[in-house]
Amino acid sequence: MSATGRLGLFAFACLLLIPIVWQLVLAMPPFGAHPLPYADLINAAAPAERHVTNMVSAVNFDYRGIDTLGEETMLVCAVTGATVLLRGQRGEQLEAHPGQVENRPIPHRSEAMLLVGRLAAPLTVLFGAYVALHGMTTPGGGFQGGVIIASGLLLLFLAEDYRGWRRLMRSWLFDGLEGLGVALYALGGLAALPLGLPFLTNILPYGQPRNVFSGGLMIIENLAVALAVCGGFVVLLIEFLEETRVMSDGEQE
Amino acid sequence: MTPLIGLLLLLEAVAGTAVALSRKPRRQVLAMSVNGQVLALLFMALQAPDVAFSEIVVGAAVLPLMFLVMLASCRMDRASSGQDET
Amino acid sequence: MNLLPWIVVAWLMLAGLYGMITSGNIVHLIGCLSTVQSATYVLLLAAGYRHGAGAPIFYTHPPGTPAVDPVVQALVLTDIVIGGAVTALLLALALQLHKRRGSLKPDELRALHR
Amino acid sequence: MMLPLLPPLPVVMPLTIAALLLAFSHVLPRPVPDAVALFATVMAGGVCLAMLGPALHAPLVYWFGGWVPRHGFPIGIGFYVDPPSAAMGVFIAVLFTAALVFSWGYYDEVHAHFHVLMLLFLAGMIGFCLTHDLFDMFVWFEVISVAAYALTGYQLRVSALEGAINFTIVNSIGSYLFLAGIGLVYIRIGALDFSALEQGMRQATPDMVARGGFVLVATGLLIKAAQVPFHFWLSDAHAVAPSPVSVIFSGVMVALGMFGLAKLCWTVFLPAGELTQGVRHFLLGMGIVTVLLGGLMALSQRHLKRLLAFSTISHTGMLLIGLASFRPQGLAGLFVYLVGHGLVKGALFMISGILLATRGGIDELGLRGAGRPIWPAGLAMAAGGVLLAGLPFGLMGQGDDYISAPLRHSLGGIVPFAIVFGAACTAGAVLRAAGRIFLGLGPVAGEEERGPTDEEAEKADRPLWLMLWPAVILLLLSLIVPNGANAFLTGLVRDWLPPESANLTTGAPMLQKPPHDPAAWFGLPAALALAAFDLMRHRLPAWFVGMVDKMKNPLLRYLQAAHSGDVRDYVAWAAFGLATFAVVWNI
Repeated sequence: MSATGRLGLFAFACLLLIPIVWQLVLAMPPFGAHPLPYADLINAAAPAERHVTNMVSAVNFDYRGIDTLGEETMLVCAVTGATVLLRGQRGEQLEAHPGQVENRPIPHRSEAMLLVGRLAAPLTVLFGAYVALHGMTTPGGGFQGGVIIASGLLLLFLAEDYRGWRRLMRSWLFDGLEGLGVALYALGGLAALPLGLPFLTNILPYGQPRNVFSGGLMIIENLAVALAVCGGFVVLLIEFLEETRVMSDGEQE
Repeated sequence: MTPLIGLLLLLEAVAGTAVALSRKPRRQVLAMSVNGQVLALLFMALQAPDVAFSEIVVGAAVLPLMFLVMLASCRMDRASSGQDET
Repeated sequence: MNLLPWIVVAWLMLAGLYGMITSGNIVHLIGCLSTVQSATYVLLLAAGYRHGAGAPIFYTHPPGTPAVDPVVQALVLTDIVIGGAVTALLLALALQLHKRRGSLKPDELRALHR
Repeated sequence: MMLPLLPPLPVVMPLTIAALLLAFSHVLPRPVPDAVALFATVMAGGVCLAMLGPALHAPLVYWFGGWVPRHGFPIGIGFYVDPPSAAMGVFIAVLFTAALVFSWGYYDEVHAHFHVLMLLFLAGMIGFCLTHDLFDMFVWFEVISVAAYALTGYQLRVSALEGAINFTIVNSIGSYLFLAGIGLVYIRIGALDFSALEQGMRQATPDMVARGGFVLVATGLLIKAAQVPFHFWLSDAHAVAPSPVSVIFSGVMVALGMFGLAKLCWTVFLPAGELTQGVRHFLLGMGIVTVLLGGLMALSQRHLKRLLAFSTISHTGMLLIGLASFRPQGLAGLFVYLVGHGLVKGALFMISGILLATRGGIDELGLRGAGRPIWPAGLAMAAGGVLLAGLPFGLMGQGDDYISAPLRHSLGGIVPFAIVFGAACTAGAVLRAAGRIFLGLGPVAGEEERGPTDEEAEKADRPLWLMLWPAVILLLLSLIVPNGANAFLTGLVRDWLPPESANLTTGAPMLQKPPHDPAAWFGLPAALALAAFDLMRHRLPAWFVGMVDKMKNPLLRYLQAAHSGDVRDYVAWAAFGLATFAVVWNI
C-alpha cells in the first residue's frame, strides 16, 4: 500500500470510530465517583489480614501474587530473548577484550567523573535496596528497587572504564540472579503445598504493621522480585552496552 | 485536586502526541523521557505513588537510555559501512 | 471535566496509531507504541481514581480512610514491566536488523524485500 | 487425595525448572537442558491429564493463596480447571513434547536459552488455559507472546528479524487493546474474575462501556488468532521461526487466541446477553473470509513454510466459524478441529524442518525432485495434505462435521462451500508441493527456478528418523477418533454451556452427533485437481491454462500486494478491522 492508501484506510477507520468513541466517552461512569467494590474489599481487608500498609504491594505479592509470577516470567522471556538476539554469535568468551568506541575519541575520563561515578553508584544501589526493602510499608518495592539497583550498577560504568566494568559485571552472575529470583518466587509459593495449602498461601508470621518486616511471605516474594528484576535489567543493559563497542577481528555478527 | 489532574491530563495528551509526532528518533527519545515524567506526575496526582515511581525509573530513564544506546550503535554501524544519514 | 480522562485516553491511542502508520523509521514506530501504552496506563488509573481519597498506603493515615483503587495500580505496575520488556526486545530486534540491512526505514526495507 | 493440589503445577513446575535452568545454564553439560525440558513438559502434560478425568465430573476450582471469594465476591485469582481447559493443557504438552523431541540436540550453542524460552512458553500457554481471571489471562498471554517474539527472531536472519518485528508490533497493539478492554470492563463491573464479570454484566442493563470493553478484548484476541484483517503478521512470523517453534506457533499458539475468545464468549459474554445477532454474523463472516483468503494465499506460495502459514490462517478461520455458530455442536467442532489441525500442521512444519535440515532449502521450486532420497518424509507430507482436505475421517474430518452441521443453511448455504474451498486450497497447495519436491513433478521454466529465496538452512546433524517419527506420530494421533467421542465431547462442552441449555432431567446427551457432511468428499478431488493443474500445466492445453490464469491472477496479484511485509500497512488494517467491528457491535 502506498502512504496515501494507508492514511486513507486509517482515516476511514477513524471516521467510523470517532462517533462510537464519543458515545462511549459519554457513557463512561463519572470520573472519580463510581463504585470500586474490589478495591474497597482489599483496602478494608489487607491491613488487618496481612499487617502491611502498602495495599499495592499486598495486591501484587499476595492477593494477586500469581500475576506477579507471570510478570516475572515474562520479564525473563524478554531478557533471555534480547540476550539471544544481541549476543548472537558475538560470543561471551570474548567479553574480556577491551572495548573501543569507533570513530570517536575515547572520552577522557575526568577525575570528577570518576569521583561522581564511584560515589553515586553505591549511593544509588543503597537507595534501591532501601526502596525494595520498604515495599511493604511505603511506596516502592522489589520492582522499583531492582531497577534502581540495576541503574546504580550502570553508574559504575561511568567510573570504571569499559574493561573494568565488564570485569565486575559477569553476565552469568546476573543470569543466575535473574533465574534464582524467579525460582525463589515460585518456591516461596510452593512452600505451602506440603502443608496441603494452595500455592502462594502466606504461611509466615505477618509481623507488625508499619514495620519493614511485615507481610510474611510477601517479604520473600518482594526480595525475589528485586533479585529477578535487578538481574534482568543488568543483563539487558550489559547486552545493549556491548553493542556500542566494535567487534574484534575474531568475532562475527 | 481536580484542576491539577485536568492540567496534567492535558499535558500528557500533548506529551504523548509529541512522542508520536517526533519523527527524528533522537528527538523522540527526549520526548519519551518527558512523556515518562509527565506520566509520573499525573500518577502522583492520581494518588498512585508506586506506579509513578516505576514510571520514572522505567519510562523516563531506563527505556530512553536503551533507545539512546540503540541509536548510538546504529550510528557506529552506519559510520563503519560508509553510509551517512540521521 | 468529567469526560476529560477518557477523551485523553482515546486521543493518545489514536495519536499513537497515527504515528505508527505514518512512521518513517522502525525505531520511531517502536517509540509510538509507548504512546499507545500510555493510553492504557491513564485509562486504568483513571478508572481507579476516587475524588478526595488518598493513596492506598496506610502509613501516615490509618486504615479505613478513603483510598483510591490499589488493584488497578498493581495492574499498571505489571503493564509497565510488560511495556519495558517488549520495548527492549523490539529494540534488540531492530538493532540486529539494522546490522544486517543497514537501514531501518520501512520503505527501504520493503524495496529490498521481494 | 492429591487432586486439590494439582492445578498450579502444570504452570509453576515448568516455570521453576526454566528459571533454574537459566540460573545454572553455565555449568550444565549439553544434554541436560534437552532432557530436563522434555521431562518438565511430559510432567506438565501428565498433571493436566490427571486433572482431566475428575474435571469431567466437576471442574476443579483453585484459589491462589487460599483467597476464596468473600461473600461471593472473588478477592484473589482462581484457576478453574474445566474439561476443555485441562484437555487443552494435555494437547499443548503433547505438541511441545513432539517439538522438543524433534529439536533434540539442535540448540546447544547458546547455553540453554532455547529450552528456557520453550518452557516459559509452555507455562504461559497452560496458565492462559486454566486461569479464570481476565487480567491473569492477559498476563499469561503476554508471557506466550513475548516468548514467541523472542523465539521468532531466534535465528537472526534478516527475514526472521523482519518477521519478528512485524509480529511483535501488531501483537503489542493487540495486547494494549486487550488491556484497554480490561480497563473498560473493570470500570463498569469492578471485578476481574470471569464469574463475577458474568454476574455483574447480567445485572447491568445492556451497557455501552462493558460492550466496548468486550469489543476491545475480542479484537485483541482476534489479532492474536490472526483473523482477516488482523492476520498479516502470521505469515511473516511463522514462515521464519525455527521449525520446532513453528510447530508450536501454527499448531497451538494461534488457536489459543481462539480458545480464549471462545471461553470468554461462552462463559462470560453470551450468558450476559452481550452477543447480538449482528455480532454473530460479523464473526461468522470474518471466519469465512479468513478461510477463503488463507486458502487462496496458500495456493499461491512457493516458500513452503509461508504456504503452511497461510494454510494455518485458513484453518484458524474454521475455528472462528465453529465459534460464531454459538451452538454446542459448533463449540465441540472447534475443539476437535483445533486438536486435529494442530497435530497435522505440527507434522507438516516438522517435515518442512526436515527439508531445511537435510536438503538445505525451503523453496518449493528450488527443491523440485530434491526430496527423493528422503521419500518417507514425502509420504508423511502427502498424508498430511490429504488430511487437510477434510475427508470425513480423523479428527479434522470430525471437527468439520461438527462445525458445519449447525450452519448448513445460514448465510445462503455459503458455509459448507467455504469450508470445502478452504480445505481444497490448503490441501492442494501441500499436495502440489509434495508432488514437486518428492516426485519431481511440475517443471518450471528457467527464470523462475532461481526464485528469490532466503539462504536458509537448519543444522543437519540429526538423523532423519529422529526428526521424522514425531511427525508420523502426530499424524497418526490425528487419525484416532475413539468410539465414545461424542459422549466425551458432551462432557467437554457441558461446562461452558449456559445452564438452561442442559437437559438435566432426561439425562439425554445435549450434543447431537452430526451426520457426515456430504460436501466433505469434494475436498480431496478438488485438492488433487488444484495440485494437478499446477504440476501438469505444461501438458494441459494452452487455452485452458491461459483462461484459468486470466481468472485468478489479477485477484492473486491484488492479494499479494496487500501482504506487503510493511508493518505500517498491518497497523492500518488492524485499525480498520477494529473500526468495523465496533460499528457492527454498536448497531
